[in-house]
Amino acid sequence: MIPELLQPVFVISAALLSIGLYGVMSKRNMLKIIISLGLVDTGVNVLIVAMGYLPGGTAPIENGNYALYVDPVPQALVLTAIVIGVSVMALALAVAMGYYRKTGTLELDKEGVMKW
Amino acid sequence: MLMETFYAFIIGSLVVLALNRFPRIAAVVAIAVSLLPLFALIYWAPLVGLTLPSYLSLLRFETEISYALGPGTILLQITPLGWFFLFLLATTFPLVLLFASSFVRDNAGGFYASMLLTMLGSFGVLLARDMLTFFIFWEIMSWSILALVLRGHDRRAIVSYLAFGSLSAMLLLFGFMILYYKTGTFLFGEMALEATPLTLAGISMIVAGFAVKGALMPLHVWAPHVYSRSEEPFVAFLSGGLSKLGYFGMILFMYGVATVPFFATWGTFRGVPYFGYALAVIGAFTAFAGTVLAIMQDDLRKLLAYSSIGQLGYVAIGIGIGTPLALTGALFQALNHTFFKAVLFLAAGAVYYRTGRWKISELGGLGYKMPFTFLAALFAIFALASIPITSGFAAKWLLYEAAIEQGFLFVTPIMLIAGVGAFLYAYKILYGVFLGEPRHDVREAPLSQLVAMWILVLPLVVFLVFPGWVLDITSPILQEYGMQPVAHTPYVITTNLAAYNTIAVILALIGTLFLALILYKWKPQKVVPHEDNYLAGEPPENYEYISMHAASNYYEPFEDVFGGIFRKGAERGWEIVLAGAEFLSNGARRIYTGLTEDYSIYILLFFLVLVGWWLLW
Amino acid sequence: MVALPPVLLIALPLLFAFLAPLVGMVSRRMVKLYTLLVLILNALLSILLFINVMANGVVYEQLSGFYPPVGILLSVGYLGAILAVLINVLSPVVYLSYFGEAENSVKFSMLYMLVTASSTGIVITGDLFNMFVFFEITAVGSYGLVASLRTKEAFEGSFKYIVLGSIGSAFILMGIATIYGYLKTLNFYDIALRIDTMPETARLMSFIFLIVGIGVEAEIFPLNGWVPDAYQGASNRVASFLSVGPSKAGIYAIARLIFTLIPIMSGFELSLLLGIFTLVVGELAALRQRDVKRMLAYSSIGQMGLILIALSLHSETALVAAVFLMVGHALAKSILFIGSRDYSGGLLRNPLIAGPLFLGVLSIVGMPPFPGFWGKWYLMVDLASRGAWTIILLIVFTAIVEGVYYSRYLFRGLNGEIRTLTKSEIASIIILASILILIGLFPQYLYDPAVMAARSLLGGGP
Amino acid sequence: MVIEIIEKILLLSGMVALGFIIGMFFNGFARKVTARIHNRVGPPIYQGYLDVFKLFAKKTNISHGWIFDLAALFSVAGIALAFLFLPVAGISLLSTEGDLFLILYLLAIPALGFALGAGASGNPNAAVGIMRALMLMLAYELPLVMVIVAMMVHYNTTSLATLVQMQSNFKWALFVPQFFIGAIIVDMALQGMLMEKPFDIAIAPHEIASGPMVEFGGKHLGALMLYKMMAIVVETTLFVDLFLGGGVVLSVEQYGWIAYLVNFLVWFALITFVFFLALLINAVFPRFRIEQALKFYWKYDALAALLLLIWVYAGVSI
Repeated sequence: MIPELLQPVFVISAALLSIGLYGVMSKRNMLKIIISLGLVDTGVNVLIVAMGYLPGGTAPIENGNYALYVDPVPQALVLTAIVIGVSVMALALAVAMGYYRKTGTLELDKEGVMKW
Repeated sequence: MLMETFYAFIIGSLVVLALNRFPRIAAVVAIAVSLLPLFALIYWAPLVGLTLPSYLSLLRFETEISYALGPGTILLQITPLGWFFLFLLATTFPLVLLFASSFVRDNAGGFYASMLLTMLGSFGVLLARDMLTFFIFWEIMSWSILALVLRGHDRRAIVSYLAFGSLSAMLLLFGFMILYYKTGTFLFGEMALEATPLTLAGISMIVAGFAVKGALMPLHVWAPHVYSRSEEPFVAFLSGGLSKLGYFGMILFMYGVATVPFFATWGTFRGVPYFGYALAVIGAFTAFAGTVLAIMQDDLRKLLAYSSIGQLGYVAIGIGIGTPLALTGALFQALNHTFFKAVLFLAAGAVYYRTGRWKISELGGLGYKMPFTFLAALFAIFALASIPITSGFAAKWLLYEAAIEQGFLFVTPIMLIAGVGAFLYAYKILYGVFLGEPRHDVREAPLSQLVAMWILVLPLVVFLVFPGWVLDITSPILQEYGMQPVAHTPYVITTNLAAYNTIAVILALIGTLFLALILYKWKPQKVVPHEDNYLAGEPPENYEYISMHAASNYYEPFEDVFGGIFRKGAERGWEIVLAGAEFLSNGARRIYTGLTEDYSIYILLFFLVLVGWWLLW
Repeated sequence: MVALPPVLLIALPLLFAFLAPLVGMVSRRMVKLYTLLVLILNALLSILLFINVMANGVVYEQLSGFYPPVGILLSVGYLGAILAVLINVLSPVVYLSYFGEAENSVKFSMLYMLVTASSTGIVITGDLFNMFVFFEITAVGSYGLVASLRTKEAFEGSFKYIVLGSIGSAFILMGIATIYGYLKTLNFYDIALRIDTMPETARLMSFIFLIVGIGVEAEIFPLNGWVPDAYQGASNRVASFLSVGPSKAGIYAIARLIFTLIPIMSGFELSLLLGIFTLVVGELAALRQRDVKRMLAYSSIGQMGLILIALSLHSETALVAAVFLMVGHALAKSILFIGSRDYSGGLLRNPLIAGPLFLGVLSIVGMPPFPGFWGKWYLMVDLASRGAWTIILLIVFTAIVEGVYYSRYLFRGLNGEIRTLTKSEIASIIILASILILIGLFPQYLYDPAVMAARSLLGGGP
Repeated sequence: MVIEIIEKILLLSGMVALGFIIGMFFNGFARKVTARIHNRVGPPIYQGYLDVFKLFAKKTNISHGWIFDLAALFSVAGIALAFLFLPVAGISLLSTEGDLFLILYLLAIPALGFALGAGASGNPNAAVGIMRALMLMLAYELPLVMVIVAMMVHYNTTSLATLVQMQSNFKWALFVPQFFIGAIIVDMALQGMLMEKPFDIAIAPHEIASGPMVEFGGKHLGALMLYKMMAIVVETTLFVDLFLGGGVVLSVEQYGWIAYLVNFLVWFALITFVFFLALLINAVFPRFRIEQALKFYWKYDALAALLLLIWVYAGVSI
């Protein structure tokens, strides 16, 4: 069902995901975390685009020759996902800015009140 | 009119809430509504074999009703047992409200509304025909008590009440669910319990749940805090009326739903099932420990609270023994306790109303200042101490007889010695508050308070002469559970072992009193002030009342001997349980470290565990 | 009666949300009134929709001219209708509490309408990817709402929420990708019809992806790290709204996942297990908590666990219980959260505040006749009829723990210096408490829809 | 019918008068015996009568109000009431109308009445004395009720009249081995009931000026003395009824009025003997402090009573 051709893509996707998750799990700097989240998003998006890919397929434009075309839905999905990802990232950066203004640092405070 | 009564209570509570700024009007509304159960009581009187003149039953009440409340159905039906306890609650309730009309000052609307809801809940509990109805009304009653407890603003009272309230509710719920699982029905009448360990566990949980409300040790911890930090009219109703509902539930579930043969499956001890015997032992321990603790209190309300705990222990003994004699004794004791403890709490309230003090060591000499309060309290104290010229003795006597009849060698002495201990704290109240040196220049309590107290004394007087009348209304209950009623006439109670004739005692006492009076009136006398004798009429300079009124640390030698053993024993135990829960809680809190890295590790780990669990393994 | 299209429920507030800055240009003070009116309009629409659904069954609506499964489908089921009413009716009431504030933030009102619309979207959609989009809008809106207080705590809480929310959405996307990769469809019905044709491994993988992703939003135990921090950092009305809208939408998504989308037995078992863990951890963590908002957040976690247990029992009684628990929790928690501003002292000395807060506590701890009671009762009845004593024991234990910490909560509200809430906040909690009382006195109006919802869910419907 | 009632009233009044007369005799008897043990001459044996008559003949009587007066009334009336409910020499006037529990509680009426008046006097010494008396009561009641309960279960009755009847023909409880021990235990309790040494801290004359009675004088004191004297009769009779068959040696059916006379004399001899024993102990012992008394009764006496209970428990099956 899934073409073998795509296997490298999966590897790339998995690698991006792992790097992103590793970043989230190991960093305490807000910007680094945001960048890691971006990597996670990208990894997932790559995966989805790959889902719809057909070797040799064309764009599904109605020109009478669409026997073999790439599934458009994942692309639509990814477009949406990218938009959402961008907005989340923008918001995250805004929050980070706000945090920085209040505390003068971008490090999440380990000794802060927000625990337990 | 039955459903309308419930509506009246709900609407009435909303109305009194709205009348918050007009406490007098609110009191009138509340009292008017509170009379409805009394009418119901009168209308249902034929159920227990009482024939009352028909002009007394102004309103007609259905004996059975079902009302669809969405998901469930409210099933109500009056039973002799329900009638008996309704008698206790419905008669006390208007009177405590009457007392409250002059006692409760701030935010009175809230007080009356909560009180009405309490009575609404109790009314439903007493009429409930199935477990759902029972539980709904039980919990309504519980949380409206909580609303009244909140008015006391006391941390220990609130925390212990809600904690033990939840414990009680959950024990009940768990037990109900077990019974439902085993029988497939919620209706009391249709439950045929098999004797399996699971059902026994269910019944035990239910009984334990009721024991919380009945303040049996070691589940009593909430009671002293709540009793000593709430308003007196409410406490009088709580101790006098509401605490009986726990015992109502016990009787209902131990003898109505389960039966003696059911418990006897697991063996008997001297003709009493082990389960009942254990309850009797707990009751005896409660009676004793409650009494000892009451002796050591200086706060009047705490003393009365522990006294309540102790006196209710006797009810548990009676229910545990479970013979006709014992059950009759338990019901009788419940009845007596309702009236004398209500009077005592109200008297304490009246004393506080006039003096503003609760500590026994700060009061004194009020007997001459507030004679009517004193006399009401004196009579109640006589009943509390079970002096044979009061109805209090008949109840205790029935319980003693029942215990001896079963040959209880170890429980009976504890009951008896707890009875003796009651003299000690009874005298402490009398002396510390009403006798001794007059220390407060106060007037007699307001009329509404006196009327409330004296009407509550009335049943004690009536049943002092005619204890048989109480036995008349308890007999239908016993018959319902297939037991033989205790043989009696209006003033003679006869058991297998002995008889007790109230008329003989009373006439003989009148006779001897007459003799003593003749002897006494032989010579005239003159009344002199207190100081005249032992201070030779010349009080020294810097005359300090506190040094003369020997009421502080009154039983100090006693506390030296017992204080270490009894004080706070149960509370410590529960604090350890709480500490254990808080230890667990700390563990759970540590999960939320506040670090995104940890949180995301949790997510990934969870994901990996799921994948590993399902796909690889 | 005119059957209005359900899409209005989503479209109207979205449209009006983006018109809000225009109103703001005229008068910033008008924005609040404007928002409230929009929300009330939406509430009326949702009630109309609810009546329609109850009378005529599931309402479908296809969007954007394509036929399903390609086109996006809205399908308002019974449970969806109940939750839509819940969210849309409570949202203006909670918003009312914002009126007393001096600030007139257009952004806040916009985000608020946005979250209302998108939470509603989650519960009425019939398309997986559409659900994902709404999830993301809800999440983005919530991040903004949490941060709206602009304190250090608010930013911190919001940031944690963003991090975990993003990871969660990545997991949802992966789940969607997996399903789409095999079935080439995103429509709920289509997926449900053909889910058996998926290979076992892929099916399980997609289930895991989705439950991890949705679980973040639905506050399920190991995934809910953001919950206490975000609730603690957020302002009282935001916390209140979060417990009405997004969390209920999240739990609805879980219900759809385990009932309709991938109804496998081990899914129910897993969610039962998760529910138990969530319940126990949440309630225990609340016991020693001193910060009131955080304590309420932990309590919310516990309640979510209870709802999850009820959902995963797969029986009509338990599902009815779940509906009651959801409604009860939304109402009671929103009251308590609004009352949690400056909770430290004296708040309960004002009868008008004490009454609603007290009722809220009663409903949470499951006292009759409030909805929380019916929820717990039916849950217990269902568990008892299976003889699941261990779970009952745990529920009983946590209920007692609840009693302890709520009693401390009540006490803390009584003593200390006198504080009070603004008039609008008081109005808001009084309205919420009245709804609570009304449901308590007339539970049949919730019970009948709940039964229909339960039957529909059990039959594989929405 | 009327004649019967009058007869009954006369009998009862006679019984009360008899109790008072014997009580007053005991007062003198006690002082005489103690004096002889102390190697003194002592007052005449009729000193009790003289004291009471003198007190009642006083012209000036001081009272502190109506609560204060209640004390004298209730203590005299209460103790007489208790006496009426005891079988005396096998004669059961009212004792079939009640039982042992009733008697135990009836004994509390005079005590509480007395305490009421003493408390009303406002004198701290009285308050302290009452406190000690009540605690002493709590102390000795425990072993006492344990033994009584054991007897009730053993004989399967709670009625004292029945108990006396079951002991007729010299089947005294004293001769049953376990109740021989019981008798010793109760005798110790009796020492406390009578407030003789070593348990007389409540009325300690030198420390608290006779404690509860400190404020009383004239007819009030006379009434209280009557109460104390009668109490001796009541308490020793209780002991005799419990363990010594109530002094019944001849059956009334068989011997008629001679039986009454003989029984009565035997009863009198027995209570005198029991009281004499108490006096012997009284004369040679110093006094316990109140917490010592409490510890004595609850540790040693009650422990012995517990063993007795276990013994009876092993022997009785129902």
